Amino acid sequence: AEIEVLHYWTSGGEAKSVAELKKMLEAKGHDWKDFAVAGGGGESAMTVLKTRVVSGNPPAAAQIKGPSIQEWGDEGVLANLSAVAQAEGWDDLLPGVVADVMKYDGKYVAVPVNVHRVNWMWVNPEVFKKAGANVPTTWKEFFVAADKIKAAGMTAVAHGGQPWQDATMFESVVLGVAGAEFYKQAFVELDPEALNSPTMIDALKTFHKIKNYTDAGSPGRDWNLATAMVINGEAGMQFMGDWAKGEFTAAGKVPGKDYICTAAPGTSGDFTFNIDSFVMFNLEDKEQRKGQNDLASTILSVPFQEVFNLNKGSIPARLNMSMDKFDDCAKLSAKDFVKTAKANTLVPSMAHGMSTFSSTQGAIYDTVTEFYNSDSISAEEAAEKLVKAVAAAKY
Amino acid sequence: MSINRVLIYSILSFVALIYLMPLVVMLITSLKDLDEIRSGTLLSLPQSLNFDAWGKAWGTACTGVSCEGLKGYFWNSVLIVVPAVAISTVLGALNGYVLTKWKFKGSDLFFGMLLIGTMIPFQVILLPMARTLGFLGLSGTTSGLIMVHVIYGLAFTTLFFRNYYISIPNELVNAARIDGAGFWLIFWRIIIPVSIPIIVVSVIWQFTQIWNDFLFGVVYSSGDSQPITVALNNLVNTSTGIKEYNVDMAAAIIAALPTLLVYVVAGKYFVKGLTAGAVKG
Amino acid sequence: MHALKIQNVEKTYGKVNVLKGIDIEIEPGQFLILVGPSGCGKSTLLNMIAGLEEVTKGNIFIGDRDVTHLDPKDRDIAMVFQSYALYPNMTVRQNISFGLEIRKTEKSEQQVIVDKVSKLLQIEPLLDRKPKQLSGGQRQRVAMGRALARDPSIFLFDEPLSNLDAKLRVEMRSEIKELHQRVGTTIVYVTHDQIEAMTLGDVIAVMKDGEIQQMGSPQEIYDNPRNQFVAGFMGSPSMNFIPCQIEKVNGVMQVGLESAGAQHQMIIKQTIPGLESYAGKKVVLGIRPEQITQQGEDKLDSAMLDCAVEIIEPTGPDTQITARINGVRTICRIHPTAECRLDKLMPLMLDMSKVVFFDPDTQMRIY
Amino acid sequence: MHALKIQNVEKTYGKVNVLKGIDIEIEPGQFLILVGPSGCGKSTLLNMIAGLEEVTKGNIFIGDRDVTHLDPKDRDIAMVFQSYALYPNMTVRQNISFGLEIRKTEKSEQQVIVDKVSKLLQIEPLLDRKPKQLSGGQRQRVAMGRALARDPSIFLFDEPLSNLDAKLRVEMRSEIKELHQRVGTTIVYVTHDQIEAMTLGDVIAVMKDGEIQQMGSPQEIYDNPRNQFVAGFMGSPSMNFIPCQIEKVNGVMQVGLESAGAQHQMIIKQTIPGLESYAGKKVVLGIRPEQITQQGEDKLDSAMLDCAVEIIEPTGPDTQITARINGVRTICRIHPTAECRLDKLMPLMLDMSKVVFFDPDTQMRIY
Amino acid sequence: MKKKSSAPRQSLGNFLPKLVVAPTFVVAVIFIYGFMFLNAWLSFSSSRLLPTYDWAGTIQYEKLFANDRWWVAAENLMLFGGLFIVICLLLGLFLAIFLDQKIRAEGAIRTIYLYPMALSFIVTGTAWKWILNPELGVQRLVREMGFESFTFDWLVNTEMAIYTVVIAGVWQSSGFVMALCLAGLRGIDDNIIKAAKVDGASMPLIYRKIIIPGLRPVFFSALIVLTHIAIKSFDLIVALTGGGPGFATDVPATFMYTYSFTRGQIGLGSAASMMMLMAVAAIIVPYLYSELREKKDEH
Ligand SMILES: Nc1ncnc2c1ncn2[C@@H]1O[C@H](COP(=O)(O)OP(=O)(O)OP(=O)(O)O)[C@@H](O)[C@H]1O
Ligand SMILES: Nc1ncnc2c1ncn2[C@@H]1O[C@H](COP(=O)(O)OP(=O)(O)OP(=O)(O)O)[C@@H](O)[C@H]1O
Ligand SMILES: [Mg+2]
Ligand SMILES: [Mg+2]
Repeated sequence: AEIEVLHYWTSGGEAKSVAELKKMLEAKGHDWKDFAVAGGGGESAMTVLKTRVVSGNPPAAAQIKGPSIQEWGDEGVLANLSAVAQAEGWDDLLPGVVADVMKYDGKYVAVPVNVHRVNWMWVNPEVFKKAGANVPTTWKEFFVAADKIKAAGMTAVAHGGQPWQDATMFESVVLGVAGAEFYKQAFVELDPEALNSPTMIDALKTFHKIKNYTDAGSPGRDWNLATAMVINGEAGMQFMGDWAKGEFTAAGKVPGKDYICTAAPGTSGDFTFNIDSFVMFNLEDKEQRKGQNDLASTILSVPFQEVFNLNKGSIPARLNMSMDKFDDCAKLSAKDFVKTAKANTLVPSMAHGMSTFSSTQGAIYDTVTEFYNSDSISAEEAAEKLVKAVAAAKY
Repeated sequence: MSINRVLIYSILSFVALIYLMPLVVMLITSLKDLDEIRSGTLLSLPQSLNFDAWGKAWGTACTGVSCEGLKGYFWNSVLIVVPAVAISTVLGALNGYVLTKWKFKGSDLFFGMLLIGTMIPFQVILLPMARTLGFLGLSGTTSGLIMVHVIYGLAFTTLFFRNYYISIPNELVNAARIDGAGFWLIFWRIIIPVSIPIIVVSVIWQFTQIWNDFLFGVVYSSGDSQPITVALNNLVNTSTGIKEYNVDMAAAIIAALPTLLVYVVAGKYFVKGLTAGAVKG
Repeated sequence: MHALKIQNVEKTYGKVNVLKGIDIEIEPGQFLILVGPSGCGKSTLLNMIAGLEEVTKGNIFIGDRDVTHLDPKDRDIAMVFQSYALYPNMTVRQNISFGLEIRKTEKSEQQVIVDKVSKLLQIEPLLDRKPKQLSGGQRQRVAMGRALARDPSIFLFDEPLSNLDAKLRVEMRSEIKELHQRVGTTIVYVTHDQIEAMTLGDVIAVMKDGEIQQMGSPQEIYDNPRNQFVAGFMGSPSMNFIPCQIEKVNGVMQVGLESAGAQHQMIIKQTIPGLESYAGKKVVLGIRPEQITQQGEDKLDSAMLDCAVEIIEPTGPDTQITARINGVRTICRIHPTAECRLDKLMPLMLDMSKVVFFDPDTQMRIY
Repeated sequence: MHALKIQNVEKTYGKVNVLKGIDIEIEPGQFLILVGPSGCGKSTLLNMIAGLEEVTKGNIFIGDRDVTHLDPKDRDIAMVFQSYALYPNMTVRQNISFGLEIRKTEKSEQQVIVDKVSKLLQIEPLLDRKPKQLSGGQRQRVAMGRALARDPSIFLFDEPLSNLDAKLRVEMRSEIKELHQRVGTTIVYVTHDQIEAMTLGDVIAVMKDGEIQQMGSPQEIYDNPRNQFVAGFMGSPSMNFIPCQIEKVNGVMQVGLESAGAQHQMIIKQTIPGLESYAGKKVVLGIRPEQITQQGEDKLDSAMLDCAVEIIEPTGPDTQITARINGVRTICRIHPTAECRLDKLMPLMLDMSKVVFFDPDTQMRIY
Repeated sequence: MKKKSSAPRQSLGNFLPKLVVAPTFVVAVIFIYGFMFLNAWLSFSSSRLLPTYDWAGTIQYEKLFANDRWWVAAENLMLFGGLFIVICLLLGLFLAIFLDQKIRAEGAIRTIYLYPMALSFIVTGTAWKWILNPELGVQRLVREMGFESFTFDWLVNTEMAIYTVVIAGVWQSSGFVMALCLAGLRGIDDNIIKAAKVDGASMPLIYRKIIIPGLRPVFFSALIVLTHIAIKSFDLIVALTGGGPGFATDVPATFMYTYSFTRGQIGLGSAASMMMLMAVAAIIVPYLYSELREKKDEH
């Protein structure tokens, strides 16, 4: 049957990985109808998806992640994958946190593709050496190192001033400054007291301080250009998820030697995850339904998980896979993933829509990025705004 | 030449240079390789002409699971633009004809109503239109997309033609009626042959609007029938991996070529057509 | 038998009553002129005959057919417009044959007709040109050709000459006249040029404010205008209107005229019974410029007046001078060789046999 | 002293020689008419006087100043355009005072001038309207007002009346004439209407193809045209040109005319020395319509001819008939009461004392 | 002046013309006004991810008015719209005037001014971002030419970023205004200029007092089109600044798009678009009314 898949992986390694998936699905006797919509981290794709659903003609599968899956579930348009899940024993294959995200009303409606770790810091050791600085493990150390790099005439932090990048950096700061427990209170439970606590104000201040260590060209810059600054030795470090690794690899850099991947200051015991997943929509056609099941099981199959994640820089979503082919960063990530899951310091990424609905996420974005870009808003005011914005986004 | 004329020429040329800058930047970049782009400045010329990026953008760049560049999408766009422009222009001409030569009670009101329609933000109509298309069974089809373009182009084409036809004397129509011609015959034999300038204006306008459209294209088309702007967007937007700016720029220029060509070739008629009627507002 | 009969036709636009009950009847082959000031409804009436405007009330007959509600194409008429309205994208030939083509005349016959018409109008060398490449007069001819080709039962002309310059206008006027004499079709012709009206028409209908003021032969209208409006409208320069006083002295009607400071009592030899009752009252005396001339052979019923010449305008064949009689400017037409000087007194002769009188209140002619 | 002197002025556009050595000189207060067919260079010459076109060769003097290369604003002229060229965004008042404002005339004085001018032209009630809200005649008046306000040393008029309808044209013509008589400024006036030329001008320059054909007073040009072009161009209807043969019989010059199948030899009593050499040759006889009239009092030098009447056009004051003499159509002006019938013979009288002759090859007048 | 003859009347029972415009009429009623109505309804509903047609009162409007970002967006539209329209008109006018001086390469120059119209910001966005970026574009270029202290960092400056949007917008649309003005200039009666010359006016004065006032209808046409572009500008902002830095360059169009489609707050987005529509109506309807009325008076 014809399986239409809406996704926003359109170019470079991602596109090749999706092509891999297509091949595997076609091997099972289905036609892959590609429906790619890139841009804005999936914003365009979501717009398209909505219109397709409204028009009564949803795609078979679409790339949706995090709590949004619950929102779509509320609309009653998702297909139930329990049958495959049971047959293949997904509950055993997937870590509990991941499985929870994939379920609506206790039933599987989505299938995970990968796990990204967001709280990475990418370091150019050459720059640190030149500046005589050490790779920081706490925020205190961070500012010492950053000052040195700045003094040496280089940019300490390569940053792209787009709201999602601001938020990515911000969540790493919060995690590093206040720890996983506070992070969950603030960004998962959206506890107003946490959001407007001295701890949060402290985090906000730290966050805003980083701005002094970025260059003038940062606003609006794409993240990969920021990564390039680290690669070229123009900048010392960057806070970005593990997809940045692809840039280093493409530039022929070797981890541990040309660059270092390390957790953001103060977060080495924590793990902010960002999981890409596919959701299946309710379809009438039996053949298509079978196709959806086949797609789901293909996505979770070992070969695909391996190929895809090797390409994308992330780690497989399923447990107990051999990590032999992966690089050191990925191995570290995989190890931490299991470790933090046990320690209960595995937290969903707020910046990547894993912890809240998109409206709340947007509200937090607005406040964070406004605060970051403005010099006239105090951290206290920002914290208050945060509470207000989150409250307003709820209804 | 007097000082005044030198001044005028210099101002005109200076502004022209500024206007050209984005295009020049794109062109130069598309001819460099990635290293040169990283190391040089915006306007530094490429060391050697390198058309690889163009080839890749046209034939092998990935825009999803298929890596066949823009070429397929180019034709998709043509298939959308040609009928949409044709239909909206013909309907606009007919409306203009009726609104000026066969006025009826309320025709002015109708025109005003239509004009206000040009101001509706397209984001507003995305969802209801999607539902309508689904209801009509046109969801995700090229015909559906063409329909959307026709509907939201009509107000402008009608405006163009109406303002132009107002300047055609009614007596011409009366003469033809006395000669025995009816509504359609007058339209085809008398009105259309004198409408060339405004047809050019309407076609240029609609062509660029529809060819450049992204929002409708991305929302109402699907899979293989997506227009070139969507493909271009897919090509240049990587969430992970290297951004090949030279390929991006080449792709952008390729996507823009038809509209550029239309302006270069028909620009003269554009101004003429505007002079002939569209200005009278 | 009538060729065209307009029966109590009215037209209203919204609330404005543009035509107020028009009645006209003309015979086959007649040349009817509709004349009147701008906005009096001439074009509206013509358009209604053509079927281009709906009739609000009344009926229109062409021949025996009631065409009141027919489409223009079913009325068997042809029309020539003020702006010619040539089809700009067609050649002259196509312009002429368009109406035939639509009526599905055979190609060969079209050819014959176009040849005939273009020969008649001497536009054969122009057949393959576009209207843009023609001069005003040529366009006018093509517009007529287009009408002629159709051989309709009535021709309608809406100010066909008003876009031409003076010289060409005179020429084309003769051509139309001649054409009518040759082809003999019924014609309804709108103009607001009185010379055209006079020279072309068999019958003239003078209109004002949507009403017909007078209908009759050109000479009748010129010589015997029914009211002051008609009298003033027809003729160029216009009839002079001189307010004056009527007296009955010894059973003889007299009119008082003042000129160059001198008072004159002129005897009215014409018998105008209606004038009796105006004795001692004010009336308006109407006299045409050509009826006031230089001194010459004494006519039976003429009166002499010394006038001060205020303006002299030689036009070539004649000279127009302006004098003041009873305080109003009066234009007189004298022979170009007659001696006259600005601001000098000049003896002028009024042809009292042609003089007409109007009631100053109703502006109606006094018979 | 001259008011305007044009000395051997030429104008070429690219390679086309539009004006070929024009020489004109007029005195202060004179009314010069430039007349000629379309495209003969009238507007070009006027624009050169105004400084709106550059002079290719020659000089132009206004008063004593050589203005050949001056800007329009420094020439002390005012101009009225065919299209009136009123400033559409300004009120009538602003239109009139614009030129004053630019010349930094004081506000109070501007006010005075505008009042004076608008009173003169009777446009006081219109002062606050925009040009769009005016009728043709009113626009024309405003255009004149704009020129008058400036009180220049020369007025230039480029076909100011050609956009008006016949009736209005006659009225405005008198007004301009009168205005000139009142204000007395020098005027150069372009037209291609011969009646305007005749009635308005003190001096007429008839132009053709960029050359002046004849210059003189209206009557001079009308009565003594120097060549066939001038003769044909001035006068409406045009002079009749009849090709004929000159014979010298017994020392008396005779001209042969054929009418209604009969051959006549008319004796030429005028003394035209040049004509002698044409004996036995073809010439063109020129006679104006008003010089062929119905039978009447016998004049000294008149000849009788029986003619077949082909067209009859009553114009009101006169009737024009067309007859055929020597095979060409000849227009005659007869009295409206004279008896004439279509296709009947009618005796007509030619005023041989006014007849002129032209050489058929050079088209020059034979004196 | 001659009156135009009236439009031809249809004879009884001739419905053809109405039939011909009927499809457009139906389309306008359904796809413009129908959808506007639906949108109005949504703005009073509690719609989030997908539309739900319930009744929630004015809560969406209350939320909208309490939203800082909305006011930034509205203010930006005023600022951007105002500047964009004024600059486009002025620049377009001046370019047209200069081009109208019998310029030799007029065709080529005109095409250069006009070509940005042909390109969407999807195509030129990246190039623009580079040009305006202080590290890559103009600033660096000028600095490399030796002006070390030259600063042009509007793109990254919260206060100034909206002006870069104006620059790019003007770049795209001023050519169109130029074309309109040029057409208007060509349509002005030569004799009026001559008359003014004879009246003693200098060329600059003639432009100021006669020609430019005479272009009024052109300005109105341009104003309609520019307003339309300003209000709908979406690509421009997304491509250039993405609404940033922060949301400093957000405008109502991007605002409503973000809330309706990215953030799953369709109700709020609809309320925003209603506000936009009302603003448009406030500008356009009086204009249309006066335009159509004036036409009638003229005939
Ligand atoms: N469509 C219309 N709506 C309202 N009034 C109209 C319309 N058409 C004409 N009129 C009015 O009807 C009257 C007669 O107009 P019409 O065109 O018949 O005049 P006319 O005698 O032909 O004048 P002209 O000599 O200027 O052509 C005028 O007052 C005109 O304003
Ligand atoms: N700018 C120009 N370039 C070339 N030829 C021109 C130009 N302006 C006028 N001419 C030519 O010069 C000749 C004289 O033109 P002009 O306008 O002076 O004629 P005119 O006597 O005023 O005619 P009309 O009575 O039609 O106004 C015409 O043949 C015209 O084609
Ligand atoms: Mg009329
Ligand atoms: Mg001229």
